[in-house]
Formats: sequence, structure tokens, C-alpha cells
Amino acid sequence: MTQMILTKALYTVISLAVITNYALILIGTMARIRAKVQGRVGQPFYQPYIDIVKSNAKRTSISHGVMFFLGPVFRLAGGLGTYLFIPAIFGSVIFSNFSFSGDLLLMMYFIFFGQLGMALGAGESGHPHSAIGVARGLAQMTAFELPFVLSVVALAAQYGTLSITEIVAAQQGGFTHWAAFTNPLAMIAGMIAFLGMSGANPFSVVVAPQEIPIGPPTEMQSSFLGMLQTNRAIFNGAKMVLFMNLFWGGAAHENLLVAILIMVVKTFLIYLYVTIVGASFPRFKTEQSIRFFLGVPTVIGIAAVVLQMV
Amino acid sequence: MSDQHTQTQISSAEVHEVFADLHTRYGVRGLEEKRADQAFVRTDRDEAVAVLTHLRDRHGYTHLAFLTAVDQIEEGRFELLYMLHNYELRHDLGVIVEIPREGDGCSMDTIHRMWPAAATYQRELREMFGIDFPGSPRLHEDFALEGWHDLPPMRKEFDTREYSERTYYARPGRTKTDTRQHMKDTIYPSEAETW
Amino acid sequence: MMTQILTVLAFLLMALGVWGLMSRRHLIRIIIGFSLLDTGVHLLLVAFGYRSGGTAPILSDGIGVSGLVSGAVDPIPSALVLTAIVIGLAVTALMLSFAVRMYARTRSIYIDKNKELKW
Amino acid sequence: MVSPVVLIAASLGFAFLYPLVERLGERAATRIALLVLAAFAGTTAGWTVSLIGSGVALTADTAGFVAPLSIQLQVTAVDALAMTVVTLLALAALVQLTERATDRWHGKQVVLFFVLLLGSYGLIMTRDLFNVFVFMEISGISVFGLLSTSRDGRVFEAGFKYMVASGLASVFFLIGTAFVYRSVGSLSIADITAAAPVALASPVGVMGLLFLVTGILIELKPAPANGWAIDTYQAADPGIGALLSAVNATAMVFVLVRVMPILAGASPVFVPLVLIAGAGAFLIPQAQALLQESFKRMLGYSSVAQIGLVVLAIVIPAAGVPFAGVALAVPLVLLLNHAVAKATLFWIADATGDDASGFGGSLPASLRGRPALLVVAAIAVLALLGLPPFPGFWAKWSLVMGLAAGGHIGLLVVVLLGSLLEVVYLGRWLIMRMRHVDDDATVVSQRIPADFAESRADAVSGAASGASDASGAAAGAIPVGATVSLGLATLLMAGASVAALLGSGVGMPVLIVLIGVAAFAVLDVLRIPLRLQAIVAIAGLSWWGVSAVSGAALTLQSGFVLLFVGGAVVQLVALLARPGRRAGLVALIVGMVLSLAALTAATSPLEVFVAWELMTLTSFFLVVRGRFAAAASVRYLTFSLASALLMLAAFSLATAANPAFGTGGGVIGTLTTSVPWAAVLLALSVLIKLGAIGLHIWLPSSYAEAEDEVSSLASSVLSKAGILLLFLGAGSFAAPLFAGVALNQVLGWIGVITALAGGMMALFQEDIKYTLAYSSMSQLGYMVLAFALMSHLGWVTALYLAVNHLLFKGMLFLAVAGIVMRTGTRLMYQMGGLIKRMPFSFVSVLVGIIAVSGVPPLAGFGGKWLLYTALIEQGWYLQAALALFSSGIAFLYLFRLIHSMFLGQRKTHHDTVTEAPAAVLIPQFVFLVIIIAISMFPNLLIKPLQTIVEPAFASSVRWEGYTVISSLGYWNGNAVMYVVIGVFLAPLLWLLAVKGRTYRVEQFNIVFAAERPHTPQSTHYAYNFYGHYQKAFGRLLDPWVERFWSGVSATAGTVSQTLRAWNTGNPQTYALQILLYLFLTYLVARGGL
Amino acid sequence: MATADTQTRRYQEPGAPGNAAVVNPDPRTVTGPAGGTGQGDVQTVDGQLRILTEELKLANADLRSEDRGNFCDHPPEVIKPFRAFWENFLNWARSESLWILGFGTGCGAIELRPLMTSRFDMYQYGIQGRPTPRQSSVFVIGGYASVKTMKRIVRSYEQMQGPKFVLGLGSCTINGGMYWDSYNTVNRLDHYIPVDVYIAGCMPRPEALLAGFVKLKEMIKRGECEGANRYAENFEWYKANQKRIIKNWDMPDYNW
Repeated sequence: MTQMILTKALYTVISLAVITNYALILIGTMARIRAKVQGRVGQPFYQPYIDIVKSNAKRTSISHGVMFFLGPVFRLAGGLGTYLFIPAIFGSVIFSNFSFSGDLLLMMYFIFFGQLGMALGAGESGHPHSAIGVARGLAQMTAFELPFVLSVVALAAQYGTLSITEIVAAQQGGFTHWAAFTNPLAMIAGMIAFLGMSGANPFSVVVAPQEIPIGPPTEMQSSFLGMLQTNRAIFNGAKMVLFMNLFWGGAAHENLLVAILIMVVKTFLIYLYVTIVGASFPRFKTEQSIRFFLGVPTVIGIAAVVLQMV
Repeated sequence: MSDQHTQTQISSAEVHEVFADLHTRYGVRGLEEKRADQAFVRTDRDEAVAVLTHLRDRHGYTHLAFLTAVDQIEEGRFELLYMLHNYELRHDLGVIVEIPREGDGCSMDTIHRMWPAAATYQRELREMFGIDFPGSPRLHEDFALEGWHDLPPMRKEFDTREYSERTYYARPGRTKTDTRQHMKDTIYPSEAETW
Repeated sequence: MMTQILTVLAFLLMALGVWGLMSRRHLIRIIIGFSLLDTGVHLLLVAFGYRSGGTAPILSDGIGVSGLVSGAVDPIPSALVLTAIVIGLAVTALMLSFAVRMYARTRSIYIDKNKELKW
Repeated sequence: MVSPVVLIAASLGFAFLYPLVERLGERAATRIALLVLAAFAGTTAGWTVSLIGSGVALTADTAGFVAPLSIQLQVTAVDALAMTVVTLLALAALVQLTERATDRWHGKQVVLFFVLLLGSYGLIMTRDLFNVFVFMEISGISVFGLLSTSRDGRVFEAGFKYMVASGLASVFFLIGTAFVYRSVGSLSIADITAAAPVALASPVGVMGLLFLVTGILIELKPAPANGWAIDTYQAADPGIGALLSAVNATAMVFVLVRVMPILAGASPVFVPLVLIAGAGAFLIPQAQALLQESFKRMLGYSSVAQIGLVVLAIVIPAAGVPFAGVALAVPLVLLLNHAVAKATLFWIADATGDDASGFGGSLPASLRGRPALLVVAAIAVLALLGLPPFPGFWAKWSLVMGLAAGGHIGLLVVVLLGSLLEVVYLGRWLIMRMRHVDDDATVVSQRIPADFAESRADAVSGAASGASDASGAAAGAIPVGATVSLGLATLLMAGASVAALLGSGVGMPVLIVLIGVAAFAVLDVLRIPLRLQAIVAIAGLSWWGVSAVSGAALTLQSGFVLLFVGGAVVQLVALLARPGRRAGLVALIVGMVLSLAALTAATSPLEVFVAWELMTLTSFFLVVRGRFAAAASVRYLTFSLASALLMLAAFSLATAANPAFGTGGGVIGTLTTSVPWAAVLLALSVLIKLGAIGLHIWLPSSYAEAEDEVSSLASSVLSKAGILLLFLGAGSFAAPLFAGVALNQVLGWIGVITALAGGMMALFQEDIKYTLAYSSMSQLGYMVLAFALMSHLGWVTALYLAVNHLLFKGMLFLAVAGIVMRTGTRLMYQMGGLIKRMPFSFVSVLVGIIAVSGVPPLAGFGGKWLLYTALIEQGWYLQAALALFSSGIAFLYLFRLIHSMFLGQRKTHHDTVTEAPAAVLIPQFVFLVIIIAISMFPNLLIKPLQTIVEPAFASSVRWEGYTVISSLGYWNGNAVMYVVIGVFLAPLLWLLAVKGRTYRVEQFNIVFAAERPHTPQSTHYAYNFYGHYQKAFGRLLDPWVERFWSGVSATAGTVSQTLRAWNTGNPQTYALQILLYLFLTYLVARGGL
Repeated sequence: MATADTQTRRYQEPGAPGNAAVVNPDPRTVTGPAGGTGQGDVQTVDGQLRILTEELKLANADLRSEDRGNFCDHPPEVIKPFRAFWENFLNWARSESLWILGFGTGCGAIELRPLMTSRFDMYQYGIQGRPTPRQSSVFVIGGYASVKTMKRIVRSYEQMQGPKFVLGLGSCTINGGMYWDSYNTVNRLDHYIPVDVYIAGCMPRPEALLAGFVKLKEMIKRGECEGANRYAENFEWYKANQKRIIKNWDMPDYNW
């Protein structure tokens, strides 16, 4: 028993280390790529590490209260948990994480865990801009949730299961088996929702730096900010892995390193897609993005579901 | 079209007509025509509001461009300048009112009921010159300065350099150089010839 | 035959009464109409009890009970009418007194000035 | 035995002798009169007892002849009972009358009174047609005389109209009598009845009977030819009105009873004729009464309507359970119920001097602060509305059952619709009288001060003040006489209720409800403080609950008993925080809980319905206690009773189709009916109670405007009654309804749309209690959705959600109660930053909202997991997506709730706020512990729920340790909890390790664009929190439903306005109407033109 | 880097008036916080200036009484750096991740903008803007600081979390520049907040600004930028100076 727990703990640490470092490097690299596109040198690819170290190296921090203090903890816990409830690499024991605790529904609801904690922390900071950011973020979240849910339901209907592992298993055997190609409508709705989920342009009104300085984390600093930066990497990684699993066949290979490579490539492409869209469009207002998500993507999602029903 | 817009629509004779009217009614004096589209008149403090009202209602000077003051410390008075504008004629008319600098006399009737925007000018004048405008809204609230307790800084007897030295810890060793000369001598000696 | 005539007459009287009741504005006239209506009904009752050639239903020595049963007009309607007349009288009196009070209150004897209560 | 003649003679004699008696002095004379009446009452009571025993009638012939030559008086048991009640009411009326009489009229009034009594006795006893006329006229003349003693000068005008109308009626009656006599040759009713099929079947005979019956009907004041009667009720002194309504009308009904056999024998047209007349007489005045501004006039309309109902009951053979087989029991009970109740209401109008009616803030709250009078008035109104436990209820039940059994669907609709209208105006009257004096009766949604100013007084909830302190209404002393009369009437009603209840055959659980209420009412009378009462209630209910479920297997019944009683007991603890006394609060709560329990134990449709009605009533009286709850409780009462009436209709239809319907009880599917319409009505009824979209407009304001503890109980416990009923009627909903669509599919869509709409509306509320109320609506929508799945997992989900909702909504509402108690406001944006002052409340709310929104690892997620799994399993994909979307919305409003109250900036004047009292916190933490427990170990809850559902469906999930596995997915609550603890602790330890020196700063120490925040009020972002959401949805969020119901209300008003304009106030119009009525009866008899 | 340096030299000849290139004046060497009667002395107005109470809490005496409970009353504290290697590592991280507070206090702020452009690309030096003082580590005072702005500068500076660095941009921050005799412009920024690097010029070009940043990075790496600690050490002195010019002090004594 003890040995089992220790093994699991070790696997968890490995899995988390891989995803954290990968996601941090991915963020740094993507920033550098963006800089290159703009004709700049750009920050070093390891800049996210420096920033996190710097934030944690602050000598003082202020706390507005218990929830403020715990907010980033909740947030990071949400990110970690979300990742840990997803089997990152199909068929790998090390990367199966804690996916035995629950299925897709658990994962979808666990996303709220971090949001809620962060929102509470931001709320206790007493800063109106934090609250405004949270209000916007939550509103936008419910909006993109609808197409996302529709696409997930379409997938569940298609494969007759809510287990992520089984969904990935059903997509094995060549890229034509990927949900992206067997259920393109669901994929489209889901990938549009993913834009909202990642909070990049045009759905970045939550943090709108010019208007409501940085939104929810306006008051967050020092180690708190460091945790949020860490979470940003992990949570992003988790979401990309999830979408990779749902629509893009997951990462599966008998050789673990090849499987990781597959994951790296796929998530990189997913992130690139977000970056490209983000670089190409201006920011929506909150009500605009709500209307957007409840418009075309929702209709596509409904179409995907209806296709499964008939 | 644009020419018509910029050109003044009023002739000197007409300006004189307005002046004559004001003169006969209110004893306005001292017409100075600085430009074709700009003239100044002087009036007494007691008549000033009536003159302004008359100008606004009868002669079409509906716009208060600004209200400011000039400290004529040598003559011991402030000159309040009400700059009015007539949109139809594209003509500016400055009404100069002289008021005493010191004591209770350093005050003027408020005109914020005629031009609500005037209240803001009057706040500024109160703060910068210490001119009182009884009845003007929010007159004694801070305007540009926060918590100023000294002499109103725009009065000429206020020594701003002395105040600065007294208050702001001048850094020793500061020298003053004529900028133009410095640039010629030191920074752009080669290019200076071409200026 | 007599019965039919009387019946028709009774209904005519009733119709007259109803007409008076419905068409007059003056309270007293309404009451008169009402009385006419009453009278019509009484007449109807009497008419229904009438037996052609019958005697008055009075129990006297000359006529025995059997003679009365066979020869006299039906006594019950007459008895009823008597009762009804009394009652009608009482009601009419009450109506008149109410009319007086209404007039005292509103200073108008006309019905359409006396309709505060409605809806 | 005393001969009937004696009674007549004694009445007459005493009336004549009274002027002599009066010489003994006024008081003595009054006493003698009362004694005489008492003797009458004794006589009639004696008759009743012996006649019920012997079963034969008491007959007396006058003038030494025998019938038909003589006038025959006869008393049956029914007659005797009616006469007893009439006499007792007369006794009460006399007390009231003599006290209120002016000197001028005193003696004359008594004389007239006895003449009226004589007439009434005569009408009941006589068996001679002409004699009926005589007694009618005697009654009439005495009524006119009594009328003229009224204070209101308009009474002469009214009396004049009455005389005209009554004169016409007499004329008709006489004409009819004449025809009948001519055809039959006898005036004895017995003879005529015997001869009718032969002698009166001719056109002439029928014509005569038509006149006769029209005359009688006119005397019964049938709508639409009854304006004169209404005018009279309005102008007469209430005491006279009471006599008119209770004594005179009662006696007149007996005339119809006598004549009915003749009519039925003579021609088949008369039964439908009288039915139509009765239906019209019942329905039309109910509509006309809606807009009345005079209470007496409204009562007048109500009186004539009630008589209409009695007329219906006379004709329809009742087939319901109570009084089955007793001839005329239904109309008699209805009649006497009406007589007592109506007399009571008239006397109350007299005692309070309040003749206002209708709806508006300016109306006097004349029963506020007069608890005794309020109880009496409430009893009268409830009895009049035919609600349990009053006799009228059983009669109405039987009547409706009879209508359904007889296939009179149209009449069924008329009766139910009329009853509903009656609920509206009488309920409104009662609510307006008992409302808080501050209440302008307009509050149906949140109130926000126009200038957003902090105003404590404005937003203080009803809870802060309580019911007992309100004595704004000038409470003049009630006259002794009125007290006696009202007391007598109430005793009469109570006695009748007990008798009817015992005779109705309902089981013990229902009786326990009433015993419970009565017991705690006694405690109130003894002025026992609230806390003590609460302790007694907690102990009693716990004991009762434990004894009810101990040893029993876990079934739907015991499960719901646990839910209801357990939930209520825990929340009752919160009452310990309230010092002082609150009359009626505990009694009503106990009544509500016990009636919910009775609902689970009901073994017949009647019991279900009684329990349902009792639950409605107790909860209504709980809701109406709120400080600004008048308008809300009008909606609550109207919709609740509409729901009850629909249920009644459903039951009657179902029973008519299947006499065995609903017997059994307490198990899933008891109330299954195969009649589609019954199923639809049942579903509608339950949907109203569950606040489904479109039918929800009563819910938010009722939950929100009630006192805080009541809100909590209503939302967490009471709302589950509908769910229970869904399960009881489960089998009804699965059958295809039309075009292959089953009712449960419709229910499912309604459920999910309700969930979404409720959440949407909760988003935009500033008032915390409205937010929670809308949230309840939304959650109930989920339960309906889950139930509608009609699958094992769906039902487990429905029950799971019900339990979960009870836990977290109880917690949230109680936490809010504590906060409102401390901060004195219900508006969220006026709170803020309370986390530091009320940390325990914060924890409770936090756990509550996590549980509601379904965020793992708490129990709420279990509900979500079950729901979506069940939905997807059934192929309800779109519903699943919508449900998920609305669960996101739920997350939004819940965050807003916790943020606006606890986070953000604390107001300076809340700096000294303290934590909620322990008594309020304890129940919250009890719930909290339960939530944590079932989160850790979901099998603790899900497995028992599976057991409950097992009888209906085989299990479709299996367990592996703590993992529940469905055909679609799996969930291990235990593991999730550990993972969450792990991922939470790791960052926390990391943070504690690496963080530099952390300074605890205040809420104002924020970066504020280099400025400092001005005031907490201007820095707290809470008002219109989701403004952008509103903007995004635009017109979609318009209050369509509210508008629809306003339209319905306006239409009803227009109809009422139009109908009442018919009563022009002109005697000639009235006369014309009477003639038209005659013509109409002729048309009906002829079967058309 | 090299380009920036050259350009700095091109326009900022040492020795030019007010062209102090990069200076790091220690306030204590100019006017000591303790005692002294000179021009730069602490002028306690009627002896009223008391920042700390006996319990070493901030008195917040200038706030309305009902506001006092809304603010923290803890004074700033000196926080000792870690030791050699570890602190060097942290200093490296701090110097490579300079987040500027997006608060343009004067006309010099216009020179900040070009740094974001592709031409100057401050990101490559680990510099980026931040909209809130809480998350920023560098405060660039963009030129003249009027008294009114000074109040906001003090607030924002105090709200930044240490270690924090201040760049004085332009001559005005050094000695008032062309506003040296103005009645409402401070002459020496370092009397009010600790300044790490001055960049002289009126206005300095973006290249100069970049050179300043480079200088700052070097200083941070050497562990010389302890402005936050200096501020805490000489808290009363700074506060007295600030309160001397900021007359309507409607904020807490330390803004946290």
C-alpha cells in the first residue's frame, strides 16, 4: 500500500514536472515567436522562469485577508487538479495521473474550483477592478461553456462514454479516427470555446490592462503572483492536453518519449492556433463575446448534438 | 466656404456701433481694435455684468471664451478680462474690468448664472489671484492646487523663486547656462554655423 | 269562459303593472304599477278558483259540505287571495314609507336620482 | 317531543308580546329574548338528536285537519339540524344586534327579528306551497323592517329595490302556485310531488312550474338578476346583512329543496335548468366581487355565489367519500358552513368598522394586532373558501367528486374557477387586514432605494421586527356583544369542523397536523415565549419523526419524512435566536411540517388533498407574516390554491375513471392515473407548486418576503412537497399524451428551462433573498428535469438533488438570516467585507455555494454528475447541455452573492457588526457537517436513495469501493476529496515556505490609480454586478411571464368590471333583469329559441 | 546594448550642466534625517509631525477618524537581504525581470513608449510594463514632479512591493530642471523617495532611458539597489519631507 502510494506520488511529481516545464517553455517560446513575427528580438525563452523566481523573490507581500491569501492557492490547486484528473498520455501509467477518480464531468466541474478560489481571493482584495474582472470573467466563462458543453455532449454521445481514457482509446488507429475528423462540428464548437477558455484576444477583456489594470489579480503580488504565473502554465497545459485528448486523438505511443513528443507537437499546434487568433483580432467587449459564444459556436454545437441524435 | 468661415463678418464701423451703444448705455470706454476680429473695451466694475448681459443678449456675443486676470501690481489693481465671442460675426470682444487688488474690494460679481462654465474660471481666479466671486459655486474648493496655504501664487508679490528655495531643497551646484549658447558652444559646434 | 276572460284580464293587468313599474320614473307611480301587478296576480288566483256558475264558498246551513264541494267555487284560491291582498298591502305600505324616506334623503322622488348603490 | 307548531306559535307570540316584555326594562327584555331563543335552540337541537336517531320525520298538521286540507309542518333530521344552526346563529345575531341597535329601534328590531325567525322556521318546516309564499312574505317584510333600522341612509333605496324584486318573485311564485294548484288541485307539496309526473308534465304545468321555480330562484338572488340583493347587503348594517345571509337565505334554500322533487318529476328540463342557474349564480358573482371596494358588498356577492353552489349541490348527487350516502348532506353542510362563516365575516366588518375591500396600500390593516379577531376572521374566510379542516371542505370535495363522477365537466370547471376567484378576493381581503401597517401591498420584487442610499429602515426585513410588535392599526375595543356572537359562531364552526373531520374518515396523520397546530396555539394563548415553544417543537417533532421512521424500511415515505422532519427540526434551532414571543409562528411551522409528513402517509386521494391543503394553508400563514409580504402572499395564496384546485380536478377525474385511484399510499406511483387529462392537471398542479417557468411568479416574492427563518424552511423543506407528489403520481406521466410525446418529456423541458430561467433571474437580483428564491426555483427545475427522465439514475438524481438542496439552501437562507439580522439590510450592495466580522457565516455560505454550484469535491458535484450521466444515458443531450449552461449561471449568481456580502469593501457602519447568533449558526453547521460527510462518502447518500428508487427501477449503476460507475462514466468522491486536499496543501505549503514577509492590510489599502478610495460604498463593486450579461441578452430578459400574468389579472379585472356594470343600481333595470331571467329560464326549459 | 550606450554618450556629455549622467545620491549625504538646522532640515510643523505612536503603529493622524480603521497602520520595515550566493541569484532574477509601473508622472513618460516598439524592444532585456504598482518593480518618474503628482508618486511607490527601484528620468527629477524655481514643482526627487538611477537630459532619448535601465540592472546585480530598505530606515525623514510639501495629506502615513 505504502509502496503503491509512494510510486503514485513519484509518478505525479514526474508528470507535473514535465507539464510545468513544458508549459513554461512553451509560453516563453511562443512569446519569442510572436516577437520574431513583429520584428523584435523578444524575451528569452526562459523568461517565464525568471519572472516566477523574481515574483517569489519579493521580500514583502501584502494580504487583504484569508481568502486573499488562499485565492492563489485555490487557483493553483485548481490548475493542478484539472491536470491531474486528465490522463495526459494515453496508455502511460506515469501520465495517467488520477484519472481514475472521475470522468470528463469531474474535470469540467473542477475547472470551476480554481476559478472560484481565485474569484474569492480577488474579491477579498477589495479592489473594484478585481471584482469587475471577475464579473467579466465569469460571465464570459458561462458563455463559452455552452458551445464547449455541447461539443462534449456530442462526443459523449458519439462514443457512448464520458471517460476521457475511453474517448482517446476510441480515436486510436490513424488520424482519420480523430474526433476532429469524425465529428468536425463538435471539434469546431469546442475549439472556438477553447479560445475563450484560454483568455487570449479577442476574449481578453477579463484582464484588460488599460481599462481595469489586469483584472482579478490587480492586487496580487509577490509570491501570490508567482503562484498565479505557475498556474497559468499548468492550467494552460492541462487545457491543451484535454483538447488534444478530446479532439486530436490524444498522445499515444508504446514508447513514452515518442508519446511525449506527440503531445508536445499537438499541444504546440493548439497553442499556436490560439496565438495566431489572438494576434489577429482585437478585443471583444464582454457582452460582445457573450453574444459571440451564444451565437454561431452554439449553433454549431447544437448541430453537432442533433447530428448525434438522428 | 472655409474662407467665409474664417473671415470676420464685421466691419470696424459695426464694432464702433456696438461700442457706441455700450457707451451710451453703460459708459463703456476705451475701445481698442487689436485685429479685425478682435477688440477690447473697458468698463466699470458695477456696470460689467450689465454690459456682459447686454452683449450676450443684444449683440450676439454668446460665448465666453475665457475669463482671466492680469495683475497690474504697479497700479494696484487687477484687470479682469472677459473674452466674448460672437459666432455669427466671428468676432472677439474683450471686456476689461478693473478691480482693486487688495482688501474687500478684490472681488467681482459672479457671472456663472449667465455662463455656467464661468464658475470654473472663477475658481481658478480665486485660487491663483485671490479674487473673490461671492455666490459662485464651489468657489473655495481646491482647483489646481491641493492644500495651498500661501499667497495666491499668481499674484506678483508672490516670490515663486523664494518659495521654491524655501520649500523644495534646491540642489546645490546648479548652474544656469544660456541654452542657445550652450548648444552652440558644446553640443553642436559643427552645425552651429549653419543656423 | 269566465275563467279564460279573467285569466286574460289578469295577465293584462299584470302587464300593465309591469309596464308601469318599468317605465315610470316617479316612485309613487312605480308603486302604483306594482300594486297593479299584485292585483293582476290576485285576479289570476281568483280566476283559477272560479267555477262557472258556482256559488260563493261559504259554509252555511243551506248547503252542506258536499254541496259546497260540488257547487261552490274553489274556496282555497279565495283564501289565498285574501292572504295575498293583506301581504300586498303591507308591502305596498312599506314601499311607500321607503319612498318617503328616499325622498327625504335625496330630495328627489325620481328613481334615477336614487341609485347610489351600484356595481 | 315539541310540536313544530309550537315553535311557530312561540316565535309569533313572543314577537307580539315583546312590547310588553320590554316594559321590564331593556336589559331584562333582551335577556328574556335570548332565553327564548336558547329554548328554541334547545328544542331544535333536541329534534336533531332524536330525529337522527329515529330516522323519521316529525309532522304536525294545523287547524285540526290533516293534509292536504290543513297546512302541514314537517321536520326531518336535516331540517332540524339546519334549524338548530339557524337558531344558534340567530342567537348570536341577536346579541350582536341588540348591542348595536340605536335606542330608537331597539324593541322594534327584536320584534322584527322574531318575525324573521318565524318566517325562516316556517319556510323550513312547511310542506304547503302557498304557506311557503306566506312565510316568504313574512320573512320579506320583516327583512324590510330590519333594513330600515340600518344606519346607512342608502338602505331605503336598497330596500326599495329589494321590495320590487321580491315583489316580482312573489308574483312569479303566486302565478306558479296558481298553475300548480289548477293542475293538481292541492297545495300540499307531498301531493304535488306525487302527482307531478302526471299532472304537471303538460306544457301548462311546466309553465307554472317555470314561474314557480323562477320565483324561488329570484328569492335565492341568483346572478345575473341579483343587483338589488347586492345593493342591500352593501347598505344594510352588517348585523342585518349577517341575518339576511345566514338565516333568510338558508331558509330559502329549503324551499328549493322541497320543490326540487316536483320539478324533477314533472319534466327533465328542470334539473339542467337549476344546474345552469346554480352555475351562473356561483360563477358570475365571484367574478363581479373581484373589484369591489366595499367589503359588505363583496360579502354580498360571495353570499349569493355560495347559495349558487348550494343550489348546484342540491341537484348533483355527491359521490365523494365524506358523507357518502347521506341525502342532502353536501348542500346542507355547504349551506351551514356558509351561514356561519358569512355571519362571522359580517360581524367582523361591524366590529372593526372597516368596510373597505380590494387591494391597496391605503386600506386599513384592521385585524393587525388583534389576534383573536384575526383567528376568527381567518377561520371564517378559510371555511368560506372550502378549505380543510372546515366542514365546507368535505362538502366541496364530495361535490367535485360528484360532478366528475356524473360527467359534469363543465360544472366542474365552473366550480373550480369560481372557487379560485373567491380565493382571490377573500384571500386578498384577509391579507390586507392582517398585513403589516408599513406594507403598501405592492412588493412583488426587490426594492432598491432610488438613490442607492443606505437606508436601514427601508430594507429591514420582516424578521427584524416580527409580528407581535405591529399594532399600528388603531385597535378599538371590540363590543362585548360582537365578541359573544363571534365566539359563538366560531365555536359552532369549530364544533362542526371537528364533527365533520371525525366523520370524514381521514387518518391519523391529518388529525395530528391539527392537533399540533392547536397545541401550539394553546401555548401561544398561554403566552409561552418563542424560544420555549421552539424547544418544545424541536423535541416533539424529533420524537415524532423518530417514532415515525424507526424500524420502518427505507421507502419513499420514510425517506421524505426524514427529509421534512429532519430538515425542519434542524432549522427550528434558529428560532432560539429570537427573544420574545411570536404568536403563531411555531404553531404554523409545526403544522406545516406535520402536514408534509401527513402527505407522505396519506392513503387516499382525500388524505393527500387534505394534507396538501393544510400544507398550503400553514405555509400561507407563515408567508403572510412577513413585513412586506402582502402582495407576495396574495400571489402565494392564489397560485397555491389554484394548484390545489387543479389537483382536486385531477383527483376527481381520476377517481371517476377508477374508483380505486390513490388508495394505498406512501409509495411511488400511488397516484398513478391513466386519464390523460388528470395526469396533465396533476402535473400542472405540481408545477405550480414547484414554481416552474411560467407559473413561478408567486415563488420569488413569497420566499423572499417571508420572515427569514420561514424563507429558509419554505425554500429548503416545503418546496420538496412538489417533488414528493411527482413521485407519488409517477406512473401518470410516462404514457404518451399526444403525437407520441409523453408528459415526462414535456416535464423535462419545463424543468430545464425553469432551471435556466431561474438562474438567469437570480443573476440580476440585488436583494439577497430574491437571489436565493430564484435559485430555489432553478434548483427545483433540475429536480423536475431529473425526475422526468423516468429512469433509475434520473430518480436517484432527483432525490439526491432534493436532499442536497435542502442542505445547502437551508444553510444559505439561515446564513442570510443571520446577516440580515446583524446588518439590517437585504440588499447585497449595501453589505460587503463581512468576512472579517462574520467568518462562520462566511464558511457556511462558502460551503453552501460550492455545494450548489457543483464544484468538486463537495456533494453538489455528485448531483451534477448523476444528472448529466442520467441525461446523456437517456439521450437527452440538449437538455444536458442546457442544464450545464444553467449550472454555470448558478455559479455566477452564487459568486455574486458571496462576493457582494462577504468580500469587497466593508461599510464603515458595519465595523461593529458581530457574528450571527449561535442558534442561527448551529443548524448551518449541522448541515455543513452532513454535506462534508456525503461529499467524502457519496455512497452514504446515494445507496439509500437507490434503495428508495429500487421498487420502481432496477439499479443502473454499480459500486466499486467508493467509485460509482454508470454506463457512461465513473466518479469516486472519496478519491477526488483526497486529490483535492493534496493539490491544495502542496501549493499552500509552498506559498508558506517561499513568501516573504506578509503584511496583513486593510481593504482600503488597494492600488487605486494612485488615488485613495473615497468611501467603502463607492469602492464596493456589487450593484448591477452582471450588467454586461443583461446587455448581452437584451430583450430576452424581459419579464414576459410577469407581463402575461399581469395581462391575465387585467383581463379578469376587465371582465369583473364589465360584469358588475350589469348591476346598474336602478330598480327598474333590476326588474327588467328579473323578467329577462324568467325569459331565460323559459328559453333554457324550451331548449333554445 | 552597445548601440544604446553609444547613443547615451552621444547626447549626454559628462560635465554638462545638470547632466549628472547616472548618479546615485544618498539622501543622508545631502541632508541628514537626524537633527540639523539647515535648509533641508525636517520642519516639524508646530511639533505636530508624529508618524509613529508609542506602539510603533502609524498614527495616520491626517485621516478622518472614521477612515482610520479602513487602512493598515503598520510602518514599513527594513528587510535584510539573504546571503551571498542566494541573494546574488535572486538579484539576477530581479534584474532580468524588471516590470515598470505604467504611470507616466510627467512629460518624460512619452519617452517610455518607444521602448515597447520593435526598434528598442525592451522585452529582450526582461523589461515589461505592468498596470499596477503591486506587481511592478521599477518606477520611472517621468520628469518634473509637481506637488500634486508627488502625492500620487508617494502613494504608488509605497504600494510597490520591495525590492523596488526608482529611475529618475530627466533633469527635473534631479534639480527641478527648467522648473527649478516653480512654486509647485519639487527640485530633488530623492528627498521624497529613494532614487536608484537618474537619467539626465531634457528630455533624454529612449536610448538614454535604456542605458539607465542597463545601469540599474548592473546595480541590482551588485546588490546596491536597496531603496526600499533605505526608505524604511529613514522613514520619518522621508515622511517629514513629503508632508512638508503635501499640505492636504488625506492618506495614511504609509500607503501599503
